[in-house]
Amino acid sequence: MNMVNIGRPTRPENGFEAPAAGQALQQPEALIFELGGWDKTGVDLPEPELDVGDLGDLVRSERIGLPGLSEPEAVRHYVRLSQKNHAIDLALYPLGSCTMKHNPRLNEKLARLPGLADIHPLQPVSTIQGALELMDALAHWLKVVTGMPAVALSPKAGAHGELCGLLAIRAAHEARGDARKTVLAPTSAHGTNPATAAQAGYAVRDIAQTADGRVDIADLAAKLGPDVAAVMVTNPNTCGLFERDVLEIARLTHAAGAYFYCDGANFNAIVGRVRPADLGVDAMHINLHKTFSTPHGGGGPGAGPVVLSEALAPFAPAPWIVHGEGGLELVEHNQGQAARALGRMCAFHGQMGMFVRAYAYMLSHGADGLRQVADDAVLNANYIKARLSDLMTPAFEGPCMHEALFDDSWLEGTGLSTLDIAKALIDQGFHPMTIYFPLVVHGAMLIEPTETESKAEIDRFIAALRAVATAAKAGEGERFKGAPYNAPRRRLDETLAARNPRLVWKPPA
Amino acid sequence: MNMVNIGRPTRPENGFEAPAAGQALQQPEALIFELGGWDKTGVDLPEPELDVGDLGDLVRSERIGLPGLSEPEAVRHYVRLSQKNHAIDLALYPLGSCTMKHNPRLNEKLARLPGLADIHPLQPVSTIQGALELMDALAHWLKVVTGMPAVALSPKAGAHGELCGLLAIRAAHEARGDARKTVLAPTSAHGTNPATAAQAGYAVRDIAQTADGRVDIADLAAKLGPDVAAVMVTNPNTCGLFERDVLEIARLTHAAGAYFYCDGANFNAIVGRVRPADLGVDAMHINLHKTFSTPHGGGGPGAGPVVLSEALAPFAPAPWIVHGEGGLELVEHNQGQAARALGRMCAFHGQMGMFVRAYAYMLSHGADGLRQVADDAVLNANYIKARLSDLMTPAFEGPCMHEALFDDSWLEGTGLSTLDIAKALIDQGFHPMTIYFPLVVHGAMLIEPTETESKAEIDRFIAALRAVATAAKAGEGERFKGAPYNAPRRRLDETLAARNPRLVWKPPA
Amino acid sequence: MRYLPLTPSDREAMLAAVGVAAVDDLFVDVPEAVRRKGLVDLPLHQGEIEVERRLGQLSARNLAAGSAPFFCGAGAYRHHVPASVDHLIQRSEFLTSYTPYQPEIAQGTLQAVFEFQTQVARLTGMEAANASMYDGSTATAEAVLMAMRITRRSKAVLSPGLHPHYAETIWTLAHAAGGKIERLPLAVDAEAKALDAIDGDTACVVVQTPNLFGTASDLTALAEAVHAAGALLVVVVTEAVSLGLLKSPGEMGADIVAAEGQSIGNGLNFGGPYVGLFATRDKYLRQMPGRLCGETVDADGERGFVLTLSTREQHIRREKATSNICTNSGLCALAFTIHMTLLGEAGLRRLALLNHQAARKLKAGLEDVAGVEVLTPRFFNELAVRLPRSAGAVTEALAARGVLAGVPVSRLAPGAGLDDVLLMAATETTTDDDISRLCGALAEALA
Amino acid sequence: MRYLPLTPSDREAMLAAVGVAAVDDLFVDVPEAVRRKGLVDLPLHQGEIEVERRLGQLSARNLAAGSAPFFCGAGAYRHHVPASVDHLIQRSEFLTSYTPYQPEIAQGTLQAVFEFQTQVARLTGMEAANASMYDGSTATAEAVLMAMRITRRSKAVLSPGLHPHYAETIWTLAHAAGGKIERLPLAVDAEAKALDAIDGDTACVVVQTPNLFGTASDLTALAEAVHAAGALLVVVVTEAVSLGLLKSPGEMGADIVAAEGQSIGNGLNFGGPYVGLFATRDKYLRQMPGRLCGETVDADGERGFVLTLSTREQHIRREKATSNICTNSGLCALAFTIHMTLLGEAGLRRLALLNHQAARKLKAGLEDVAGVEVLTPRFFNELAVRLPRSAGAVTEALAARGVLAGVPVSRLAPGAGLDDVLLMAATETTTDDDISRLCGALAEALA
Ligand SMILES: Cc1ncc(COP(=O)(O)O)c(C=O)c1O
Ligand SMILES: Cc1ncc(COP(=O)(O)O)c(C=O)c1O
Repeated sequence: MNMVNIGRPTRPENGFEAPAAGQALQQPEALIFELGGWDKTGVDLPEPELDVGDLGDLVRSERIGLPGLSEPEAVRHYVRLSQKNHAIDLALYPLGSCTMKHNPRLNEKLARLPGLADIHPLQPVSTIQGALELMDALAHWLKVVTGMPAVALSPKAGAHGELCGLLAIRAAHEARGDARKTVLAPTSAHGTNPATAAQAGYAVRDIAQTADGRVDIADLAAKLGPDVAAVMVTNPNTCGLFERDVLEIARLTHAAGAYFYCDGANFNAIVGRVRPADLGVDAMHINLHKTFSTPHGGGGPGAGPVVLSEALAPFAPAPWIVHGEGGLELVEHNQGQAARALGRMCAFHGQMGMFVRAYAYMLSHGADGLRQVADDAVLNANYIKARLSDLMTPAFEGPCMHEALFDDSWLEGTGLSTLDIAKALIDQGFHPMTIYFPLVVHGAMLIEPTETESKAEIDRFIAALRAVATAAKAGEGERFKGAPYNAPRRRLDETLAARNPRLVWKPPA
Repeated sequence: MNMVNIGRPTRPENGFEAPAAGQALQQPEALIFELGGWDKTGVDLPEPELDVGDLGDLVRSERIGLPGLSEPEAVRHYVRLSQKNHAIDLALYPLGSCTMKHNPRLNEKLARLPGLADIHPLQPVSTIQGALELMDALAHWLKVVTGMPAVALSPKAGAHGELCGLLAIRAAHEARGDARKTVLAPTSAHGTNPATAAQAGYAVRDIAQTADGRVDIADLAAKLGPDVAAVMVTNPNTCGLFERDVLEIARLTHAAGAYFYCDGANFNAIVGRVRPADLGVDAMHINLHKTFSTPHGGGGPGAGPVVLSEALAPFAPAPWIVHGEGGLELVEHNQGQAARALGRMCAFHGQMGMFVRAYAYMLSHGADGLRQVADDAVLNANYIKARLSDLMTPAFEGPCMHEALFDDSWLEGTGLSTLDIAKALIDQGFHPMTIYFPLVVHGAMLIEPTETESKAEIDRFIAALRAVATAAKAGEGERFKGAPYNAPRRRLDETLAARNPRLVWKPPA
Repeated sequence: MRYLPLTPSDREAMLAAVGVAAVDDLFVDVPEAVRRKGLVDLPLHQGEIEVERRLGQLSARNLAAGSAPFFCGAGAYRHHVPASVDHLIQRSEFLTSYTPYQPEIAQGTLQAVFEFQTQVARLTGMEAANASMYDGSTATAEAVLMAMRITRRSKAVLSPGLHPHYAETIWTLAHAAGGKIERLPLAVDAEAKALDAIDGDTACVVVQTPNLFGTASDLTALAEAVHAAGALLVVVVTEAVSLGLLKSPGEMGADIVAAEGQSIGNGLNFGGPYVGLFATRDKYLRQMPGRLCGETVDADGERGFVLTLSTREQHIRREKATSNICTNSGLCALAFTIHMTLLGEAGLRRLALLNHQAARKLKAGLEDVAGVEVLTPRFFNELAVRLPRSAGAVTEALAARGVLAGVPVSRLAPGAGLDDVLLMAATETTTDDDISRLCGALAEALA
Repeated sequence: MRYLPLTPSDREAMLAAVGVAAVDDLFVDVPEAVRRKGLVDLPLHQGEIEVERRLGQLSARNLAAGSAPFFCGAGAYRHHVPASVDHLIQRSEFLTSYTPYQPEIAQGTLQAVFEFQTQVARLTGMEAANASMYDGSTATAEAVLMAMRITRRSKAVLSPGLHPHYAETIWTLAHAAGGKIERLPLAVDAEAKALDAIDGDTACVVVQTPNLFGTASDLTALAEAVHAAGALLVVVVTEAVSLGLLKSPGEMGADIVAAEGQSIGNGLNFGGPYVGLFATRDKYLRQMPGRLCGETVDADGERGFVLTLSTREQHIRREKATSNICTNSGLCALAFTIHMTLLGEAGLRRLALLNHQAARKLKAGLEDVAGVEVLTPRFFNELAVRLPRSAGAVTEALAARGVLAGVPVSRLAPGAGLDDVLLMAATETTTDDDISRLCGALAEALA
């Protein structure tokens, strides 16, 4: 056998797979279903004393087919898997629109305090006064930083918050007998915007974009009318730009009897500097898992509280907190207008675990820190933009907000695509930027560093991207097409996966 | 630049170092002193209100030279470093004599309970009754599994326990006016044995070893005499063998007026099956960080309680626990014989953090589990021995205990050494076995799997080692000499390090 | 400020590289009128010591479930989660990674999701499962929307045992899009009533087992009747541990299963974050909401995993997507998967048995308390009991005695005329002593 | 049994491969008479739930420092440790690795140790530091042995402010090997007294600053006198945070510094595990005890780190080793390094100032309590006070009032005639409220 097995693992006698070059610490790892533990368990539980005769034939008779592992095996399995991931804790993670910032471990610790983690959502209210106070305090912070008078905490993520906001808008219109059927949103909008509008029962119409990446006011004005329920605009928008005409957008929207829904996913860029209320916003969700740093966890959970204007506040979903005589109270059933209107977004009261983390994050930053967050996030993005603009083509002129957007025109003639650049960046040790979003920019590369990156790390990232860009222009095409070479897996065949979906493990035939 | 930079990183424009092949997730990482944070801090503390005028010129005037990092940078720095380590949680870690077994996370959690972690060693005894009860309970378990009547908990590691035991022996001899000057120990003994004996003021004499890897009883008998204070024997011994004649060793030792010190580092092999008291042992340390699974932590901390026979019990060091009228009491000052004799091994009461973990481990296993530990540890070692004996040369015949020992005679003619085998094993994704220990076996390779390995992982290890051995015999010499190729570093120059010691970072000249 | 790495001199150098004099110059696109000069009206930044003190005080003002005899359930259950689960999900590589958009450097997350999907499919007796929903209630609402898409019908019938929060969530999500929701009055053991409400426009019947009152039912006959009417059966499970003991929804004929996975791997957390399980038959795959992880190969032919069938999803299909969900419950799903891997089939089965046993002991205890009537005929780990007076008042009285006795139905459905009914759950964490303290306190309170 | 992966069929297959019928056959070398057939007399295995319950009960029977006004010190200090420290040291790769014997796959540990050594050397003002000792007391004892080796003299003079546990530990380690220990009677501020005890056989003077009574001293003159006598000065520091404010031992002329590093990165833990810091001058390198990490290069010329100078150590030199230490305090040292990296010089300095300030506030508060006399002339964060009655009794009385007031000297040195002296420390975690609650309770207890 070949001891220096660059590339593909070799298969020596008895089937042992040697790790590939550079991967002495990267252990290969099978699926739990292949590890053979059909009768094992890693949990010691006492022998039950009673039988289940009382349940008769409600009892399962067949095997479920769930493998078990002893604790050492299970721990090793998931530790090995973990090492096949990139993470913020490993390096800059410049996914535009995702705000991959540092996740303070203090917040993890606090979210596990027994009095916050080990409480039931339906315990008597007298036994959860601290929890309600925390939610009330978080609501206060969110209202003050946005300038808005009300907030619904229960939505479970950004998209869920969007839905909450649009349903409140629908309820408000319905309450005055003014049923409307359309939502306007720019083409650059995040996919959740049109998807949410549809889920809320609206037709979606696109708003055109100007050459400088903003909402085309004339087009907006033209499309506004008595059937338009809401205008959904992301601000700063998904091109990483502040909507210069935001006040005019609000004015036109309101003049047409519609509401202004702002997608607040990019709030990180302006927190402490601009209050959405001052922009005329009626509803805006806040991704606590972006701006307020609750961890992304490989896909979730997040939390998407929605701040609401006076006009929409009466239509907030249950539950909400009121200050009563004997302490804080939880209103769990809608009364008045909202009762007929919105209802509830989900069981219980929202993502408490995220509230704790976000509140700790806010207290840690304070008014001064939050403003500095915006400043540094914006500065970092502009610095990256400035340092790359000679090699790559910025999609728009002028300063950006918290993310720098490039198109792929600089790749013309290289035969390479945005995807190739992304995969080559993996070989340099970085997670790629967001690619092909927003849709309005060809071959978009959206780079969001966030404020928690040091200049040194940003410089390292710039150097890596410059190296990749230089190589691309030098025509080293083959190397891009094969990338990544250095990751736990080579380029994965996504077409095959979709063509012949294998979503669960099946025993080999 | 070369995008597929197998081997050495390249240095493209602006000095960015690309990761080597297979290492897209392995970030290069400089020292904190090179990260430039001379004025940064990652800890927010309030502005002090008072000055330090009262301290006059006791106050430091010069800079200390300690760099600081913001929290995101510090977290990333140490996470990146961590990924350059092998660990039990990544794969089998067969370091003989080290008992690298699974470290349950439950024990980590329990050791952090505020009532166990956040208590001061000198709080009023009324406020630490739970802590004393835990120590008392741990002592009970240790006494029952060893059959010994007393235990000193305070020693901080195995070697410290050895010292405690030998000092108790010295005190016992001195108490009867019988000052003795020599300790006997086999050549195969762990280095701490002779080092401890010397530190306890004894001369050390070697005991010869038989051809089958045990203490040579005849040699022992010949060397025993009125000057011998103690015989130090490891059992199971460092060749991984049970000392068949242990009862005779004890008898001869006692007959000569000496004490039998047993190095209990290998207790894992016999726990629940053999009680050291039944072997005639007078003192034995127990490495809680081996047999009882407290984590090794990259070098420590450990804990080395010493069980003592009736004869030695009166000479135990302070502190100890007694059951008083109003609860448990802590005797912190030696009274009686011990006062003049041993004194105290260290400040405070020993490694409480390790006591909690070891106690939780013992409760989790129970009498039945502890015996199964020994069974499985021994079975795993014998299985490895059986599966490798056709390719490699076992140092001794017959069943082994918890570790399998090979010599390097099977490498004859290959031009390769034990070290080369070890480094090649790194390339296969495993941590090497203990090498060149015990000294009595040429080119020793000591493999201890422990009981917390699955058969599948052991088979994977066997396959890797067989692959290496096969390649060695096939004369693929060059590949060994260069190994490891796949680790975070190639083979490191230890001679250079010792010749020109650089133990602290110095700014580049 | 500990989370902000830039130093004043970094900022200066960077501003110079950008070519502006001050950060303010980067905000020129913000209309002058809305640029805030000063700080917002909130306290300044604080250190860990202060933040920890504040949160510690808030925590201390709640009664933790673990420090009292505890019998609350109703959709959120207190189980023991092995310490290694929480340790593993806190690993940087899991905790601080994003949705696996770049699969080559996200195989850790993806393989775990693939394991999760397989576990969920097997547990529910279905063919396919997605990568998670927010929670059980939103998963159920999405199941209703999916049934409406599949059948092109617009009505959902909610059976009498469905958790009121779930019913309200379904209504909220479905009515705006034109769905009609028929909600049957709450009843302890009347799942079959749903049949009466089925009509030609019925997309699905939503039925929960064990239901709100703890009643476990065999739904096989119901499923057949629902199918005969051209509708789908959506089975809801709020206590995932029950699946270790009871017949699976798939075996009973479910078309879609929506479940709350919190019981496995996740703590109470005052109601969130939890993890919605969503499973269905292969034929409905392309109507599923949420992320799906699929197996594929890489350029070297090695097996690997990717997110797939994303043409269903909002980022590709936009207003035509099957759902607007983007962020899901990834880390909670990971906790579920790790805990389930530790349990294995043998452990899960035993866990379920212990839960059932605890509830039987609870029932036996309660039957000795004068005035208490157990209503639930067949149960897994939860019971409904009728008290001689308001369940809400009794619960508060017991809380004052340090016992968390359960969830009054009035808390969930104030107008349902069930003010004297209390829902009580027991799990493997319930001790005999807990039960006798409960019963003692209850006897006192009712005396 | 959750930690044991082998299944019965695994065991069978393995026994077959080994060629024996039963595990018992592998224990044939154990004399028949001592082979135990049955189980030892201890309870059977327990699950996490039971173990957690038991340890939780034990924990609840202690009064945690964080839940009371707390003023204990005397060699162990309660500081705030940032949450990220504990998170990082629990990473599998740090927690579950061994001493870095194979450096190519232990660069994480080794680089951290190299950072630790540099931090310790700089903090103490010395040229070199080792990879850690068990704790401050054993480090001090090893320093004495080292001084004896270097000077080939056999006597150590222990100054009047040295912590009694340290003095006893020195005696224990040194006397067996023939060392003579001269221990001067405890005194608040009399370090210079040590000079009177120096003779031609004196290897070293051991002096602590701040000393047991909290007194901080400039040792420059003492160092000169000690050196003039041909002896070495061993400086002991039990409160590492003080090094952020006070002149370093190196600057004052220390030859060896032995310190307790617990204050940085490590909790109280009832006395252990802690971390001994050990630093000295380059010229004494080869007499140092313990592991040393050194810089080198790999086969490709890349910088890397290895354990070095191991010819000093037990595994190479055996009975001629400089010490018998093997396992040290690796993980505690890592915690120290991470905390120190987070603090940086700016943070450490501020932390030290806040500690000093807290002690000044404590002093001011105590001076208002009738009958209390502050004895310490110059202090960092700890004070000795004389009470009008037994300090032990007062401490117990205050504990009953929920205040942990400090450490009575009688607890450490019962026969020293200082039964009325109490040692009291304040740190950055001490609030003004803590101090007023202490002073209130003290006034009451003394009234
Ligand atoms: C601009 C924008 N809007 C909305 C969302 C949806 O938020 P969530 O994923 O929390 O549902 C995202 C998230 O990626 C986003 O970037
Ligand atoms: C046989 C033997 N004895 C003694 C020791 C010393 O124990 P410690 O490292 O805990 O001081 C060891 C540790 O490696 C050992 O293997």
